[in-house]
Amino acid sequence: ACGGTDEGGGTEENGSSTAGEVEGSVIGDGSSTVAPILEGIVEEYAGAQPGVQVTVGVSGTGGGFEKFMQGETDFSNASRPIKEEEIAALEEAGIDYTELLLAYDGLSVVVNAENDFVDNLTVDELKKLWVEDGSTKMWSDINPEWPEEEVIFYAPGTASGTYDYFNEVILEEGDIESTATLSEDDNTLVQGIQGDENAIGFFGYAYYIANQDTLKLVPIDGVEPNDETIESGEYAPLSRPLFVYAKNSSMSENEAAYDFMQYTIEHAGEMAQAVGYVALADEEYEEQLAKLEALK
Amino acid sequence: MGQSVQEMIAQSKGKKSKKFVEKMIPVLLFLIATVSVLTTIGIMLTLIVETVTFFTRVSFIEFIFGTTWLPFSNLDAQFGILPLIVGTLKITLIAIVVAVPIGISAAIYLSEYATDNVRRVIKPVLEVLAGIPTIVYGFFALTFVTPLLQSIFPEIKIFNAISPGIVVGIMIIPMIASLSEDAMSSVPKSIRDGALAMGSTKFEVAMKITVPAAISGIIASVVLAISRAIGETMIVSLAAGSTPKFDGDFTGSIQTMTAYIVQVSKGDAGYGTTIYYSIYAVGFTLFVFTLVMNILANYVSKRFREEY
Amino acid sequence: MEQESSQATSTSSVYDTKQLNLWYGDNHALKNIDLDIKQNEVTAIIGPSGCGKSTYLKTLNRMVELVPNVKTSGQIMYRGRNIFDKDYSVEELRTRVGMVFQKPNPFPKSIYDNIAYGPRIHGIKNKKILDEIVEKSLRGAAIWDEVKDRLNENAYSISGGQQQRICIARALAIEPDVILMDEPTSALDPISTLKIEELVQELKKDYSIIIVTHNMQQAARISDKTAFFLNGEVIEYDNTDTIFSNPSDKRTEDYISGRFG
Amino acid sequence: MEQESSQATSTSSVYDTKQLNLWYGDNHALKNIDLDIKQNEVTAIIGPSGCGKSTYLKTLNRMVELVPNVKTSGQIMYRGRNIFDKDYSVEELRTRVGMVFQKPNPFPKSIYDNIAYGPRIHGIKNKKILDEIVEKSLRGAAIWDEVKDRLNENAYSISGGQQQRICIARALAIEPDVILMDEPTSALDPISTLKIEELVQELKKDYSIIIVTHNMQQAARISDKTAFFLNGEVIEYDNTDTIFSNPSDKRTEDYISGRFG
Amino acid sequence: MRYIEHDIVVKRMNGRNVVNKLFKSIFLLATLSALLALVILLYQIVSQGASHLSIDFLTNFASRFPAEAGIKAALVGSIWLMLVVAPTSIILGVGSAIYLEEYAGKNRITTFIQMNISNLAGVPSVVFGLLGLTIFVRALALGNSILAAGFTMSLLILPVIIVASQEAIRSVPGELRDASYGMGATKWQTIVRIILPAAIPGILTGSILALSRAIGETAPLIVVGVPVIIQFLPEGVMDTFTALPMQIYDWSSRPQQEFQQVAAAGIIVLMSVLLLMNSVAVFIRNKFEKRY
Ligand SMILES: Nc1ncnc2c1ncn2[C@@H]1O[C@H](COP(=O)(O)OP(=O)(O)OP(=O)(O)O)[C@@H](O)[C@H]1O
Ligand SMILES: Nc1ncnc2c1ncn2[C@@H]1O[C@H](COP(=O)(O)OP(=O)(O)OP(=O)(O)O)[C@@H](O)[C@H]1O
Ligand SMILES: [Mg+2]
Ligand SMILES: [Mg+2]
Ligand SMILES: O=P([O-])([O-])[O-]
Repeated sequence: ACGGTDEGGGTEENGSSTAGEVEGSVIGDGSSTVAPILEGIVEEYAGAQPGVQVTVGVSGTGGGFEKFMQGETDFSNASRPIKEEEIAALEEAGIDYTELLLAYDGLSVVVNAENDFVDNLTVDELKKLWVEDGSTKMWSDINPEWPEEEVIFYAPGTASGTYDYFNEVILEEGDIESTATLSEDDNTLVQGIQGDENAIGFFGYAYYIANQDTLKLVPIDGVEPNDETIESGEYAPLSRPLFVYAKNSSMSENEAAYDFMQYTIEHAGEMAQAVGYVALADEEYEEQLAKLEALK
Repeated sequence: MGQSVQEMIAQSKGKKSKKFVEKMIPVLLFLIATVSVLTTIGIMLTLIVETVTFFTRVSFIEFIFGTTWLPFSNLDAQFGILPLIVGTLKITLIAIVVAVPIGISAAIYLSEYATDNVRRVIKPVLEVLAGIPTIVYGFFALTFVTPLLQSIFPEIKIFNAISPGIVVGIMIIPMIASLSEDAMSSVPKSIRDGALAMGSTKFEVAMKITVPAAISGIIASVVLAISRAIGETMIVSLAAGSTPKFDGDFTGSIQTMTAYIVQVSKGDAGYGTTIYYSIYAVGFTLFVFTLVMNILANYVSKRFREEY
Repeated sequence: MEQESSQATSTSSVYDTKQLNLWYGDNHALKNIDLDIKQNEVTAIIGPSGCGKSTYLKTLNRMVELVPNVKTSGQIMYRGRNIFDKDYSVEELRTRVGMVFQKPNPFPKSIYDNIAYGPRIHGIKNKKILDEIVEKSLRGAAIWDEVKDRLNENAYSISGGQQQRICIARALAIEPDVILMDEPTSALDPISTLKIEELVQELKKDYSIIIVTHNMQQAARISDKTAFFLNGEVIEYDNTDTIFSNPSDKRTEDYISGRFG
Repeated sequence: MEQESSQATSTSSVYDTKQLNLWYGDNHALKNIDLDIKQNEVTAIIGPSGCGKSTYLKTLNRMVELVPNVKTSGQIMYRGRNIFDKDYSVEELRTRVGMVFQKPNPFPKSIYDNIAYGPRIHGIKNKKILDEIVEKSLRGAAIWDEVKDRLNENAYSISGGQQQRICIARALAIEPDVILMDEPTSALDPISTLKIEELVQELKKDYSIIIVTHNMQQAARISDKTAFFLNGEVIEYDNTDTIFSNPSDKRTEDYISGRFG
Repeated sequence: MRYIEHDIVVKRMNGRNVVNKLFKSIFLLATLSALLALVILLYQIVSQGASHLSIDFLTNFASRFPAEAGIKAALVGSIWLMLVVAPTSIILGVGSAIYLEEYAGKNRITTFIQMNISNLAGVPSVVFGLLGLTIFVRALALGNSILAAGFTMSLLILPVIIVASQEAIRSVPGELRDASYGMGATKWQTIVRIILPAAIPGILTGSILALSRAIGETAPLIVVGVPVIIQFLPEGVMDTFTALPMQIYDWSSRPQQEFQQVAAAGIIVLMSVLLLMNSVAVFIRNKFEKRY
């Protein structure tokens, strides 16, 4: 099942298999956005190293960090960079960690397929649309040529990393539009937008890819999210990095954890593409591997 | 048999260990019985400790009387629980409107009209409804009931209070039907016969004799069903949305207390943040709600118990 | 009504049972019963346990049909009409025929509501008329003085013997023609039993009474006619005096003298 | 054991009740009972419902103590020892005193296991001995032939009369000294009743039997002595013949002649 | 003077019988509507998930390819979970019930325990999740193990089992107890040899229904933090695991439409397990219904 980047990572794979059969267990938790990548990796890894038992929970980015601080996990997936408070708490708990970049996701802004007027939005327009200001928002408020219809908003739940990222880069100091329908389950957002002509919403690139026939993608500042624009960072500011945070002590003490982490970096690009995210450049993965190797 | 049985009994050993067992067993069983009490204490402690921390950051008054629940706000996080309570009550109200008439009607049908064989088939089948995992109901609400409602009433949003309310109602029908049926069938047959022998129709027996005599059981079953609806989690998490609102709108997204706890549990709340503590405060509120409902159920079944 | 009562006076018979058979599933509980029951008399039905006394009584007001899998054949003519006729409404039959059960079974309501129950379901709503009916029925059941000050109390708050008289009053409230009683005193103490027995004597002026009892002394004391049942058959049916002093069947004699049962 | 039986032969009395009083809460159910019960006799206890017959019987093996809030005073000497003594073990008393109840109450187990229950709980495990006990007890209860081929069937698969004899056999299995019977035939048909009555006559050779019955004919037929209870008191206690032909108390006479009850 | 006119009674009889028939139909309709909901629900699930159901689905681990995704880890995990929950909850539940029915006097402590149990039965499962997270996962450091989740679920269904067992014990006829005591049996002998065997059908039915609740509960597992991405089977109670409802929940939130069918297939498996358990309960109930 491993295709694509196999050649690129071929030597590395040999490198990891010098360790031969490894045994042990590895526990991770965290972002639901990152989870599909990890699922694929865990699936393949189970074939490569049957002696290692890997469990990955999906408690969300914050939930994952919470367990990470408690020392319950060897690594933590995140769909946003770690926060100040979390860094502080980890320090207090005496847990050293290393941030590893896995892939990129492009938050995709979409509208109903019937919508024939929105062909582009600027970051400012996005902000105007989404930040709560007490008014009832009409499409015509953004562009007088657009119909005078109320905009219907759909957004990921406030507790998700996805929301958090959008919050950080678009809303900044503001609050999200209060009439927005929020859901932890991105599929329901998809359904909502499909069913409502005046809807707008955003979610992970993967959800757009899976439903591209029934949704209309909105370019931001003229840039559409796709593999190139996301990877290159041209699709800004909604390209976001996906991380895994590895616990240093686990990497040095737990052979299985190190081996799995190495395998993860080696295969992250391939899996990311398979599930609808964007791989990093090969050099970037080399960089991550180097960071990891330093921990051994 | 050379010996008489009484002699054998007299010789048989183990009298002493018998006595010891008889003494120890009740102690052991008592300890086991305290597990349920310990559970309650555990729940209270768990909730109270974290809730107290919560109240060092958020004022009690704001929590109880605040009409805005905005925990994730960047500007001004607000923790007024009323919107979550209102959301919970909306779901409960709809569930009751669906479940009480159907549940009690089914109970009357089963206890007064159905033959033994019909009852023996229908009751367990109804109980299957009660055993279906709530997550299954959640998808049913979201992927079947909501679209169905939308095709009739287009103003209904994808997340709303009506669809999950109806489905929670469906889920608690068997609870009401089964418990009410138990209460009605425990009205002695002799009393029913007495009424029939005066020329009553079955309907008159049901309405004038059985239902009044079983009313305490019926009300108790409704109260229990209400507390089940209040505590229902997955259906509302999936189908009711996650917008805490303090208004009377049933057609749009809402959030209940339970859904909030799940949202945070699988979400982004860092340990030690106010949001983290807030789920315990909400959990505690929920606990108080169910406590009140139970005391109510207890009171009702005592107060309205008919003697016979 | 006229036609019926005229017929009743001419034959003075209320119930004429002809070749009645009854099966509970495969259990042949009543066999070829022939029994002609007269008006304004007390008819006692005696016999050992399981002989079909209660079954026969419950057939007279078709309560037996509430048991699943019951089959009957034969006729029971009530006032000249076969109660098994397709168009004979059971509810109507039961308003003519009151029933008192073995265990007192008042409704879990106030004493007043117990008595008013029958009139109410039959459409009487006028409070004054109901009051009158309640008083009249309670007087008829010789319990008015004992309960007149507590008509609003729950019927279960009084003693078993009183409860049984409430049940009789309840039956009287719909002014029946016949009253069926199934061991009405077997759950009561001796003094309450005496009271009920006196009451039965009193009631027979206005009503025809059929009473099942396992207490032979009771049958002897209060009834005019006695039917002796055994294994679902009527062994002997005659004037009570004759049955008890000079039975014509050996089995009757054995039963009465306590040789079995 | 020796001391007891020697005493027993000297007085030939098994139970000597002295000034026994018993209260259920505030309800004074037994009042100053004095009753001396003899060995190898059948003693019948009769009286109207609620007079305390069952209560007295259950006091003899202290089963009455299972009811909450029971208080007793006075003495019951069993084989010369007061059963209310602090160090008298109830379990021991009850292995000496068997009991048969009003409704047949076999355990929901096989016939064999029903009979073997008593020996087993008292520590007899040897399969061969158990087999012997089971056969002997079933023979003793005159039911061996009817059930010997179905010992492994559930005890509820046989008729009520047979069930009652199983219960008697179950009591016999621990070879008691006394057997208490509380209306053992009241739930049975006439033929089963006769069988049990015969059995009682048979058993009295080896056991002392105390039997409560509401059927006066039965008391007359099978007992040697009869005690008449009324409202918790012993009104009269004498030879059965005397009680039934020539009672000394008016109330006994009234009861026996069926004037109440 | 007569108050009741029999002619009028006869006239009104028709109307009363019509009302009776009408309401009988209404009550029947209500009953059927509840059953209809069940039928629609089952149809929905089966029509979505049946196509994905196969032996492979039962023997494969979860996969990122919908076609290869299987439910093995979750199914085995749920069975493990039940292996912890069943003995724990039944021992605690039946023990408590015996204490309350047979030993406890009628005093304040008993009333308190009883009140507490009925109250506990109404506490939402999420709250039990919070308890499990705080006590078992964290304080007792059991982590995301089968044991931690199993104990949480055991406490969740404990009240149901206690109440069902109490009822079963209470419905053992007093005569059986009397017969046993009458033979000189001690209390514990009577309980073990007579009362429990006679109460077993009731206890089992109650327990099975309670266990089927435990197997379908999702919320406490989410709160406790049961993981979903697992490619191995647990080998002991201290291992981590995943369970059927968690796996279903995870699949249903995937972007690819095909995973919705996988989720529906998972639901079919879960429902089959449930129906199996319920039928066993019904079978036991009907088989032993009238034994004495
Ligand atoms: N509901 C029923 N279903 C099946 N059989 C029944 C039913 N009721 C009574 N029987 C059977 O019909 C026969 C007659 O019963 P019935 O109750 O009429 O006797 P009875 O003379 O009233 O006895 P008792 O004096 O004990 O009240 C018995 O064999 C009994 O087992
Ligand atoms: N468990 C109990 N708790 C309280 N009172 C009781 C209990 N059992 C009996 N009594 C009361 O004690 C008195 C004697 O009852 P007992 O059962 O001994 O009468 P009995 O002579 O056996 O009557 P029956 O012939 O009806 O069996 C009655 O007043 C009864 O109400
Ligand atoms: Mg009868
Ligand atoms: Mg008695
Ligand atoms: O699960 P998240 O990636 O939205 O934190």
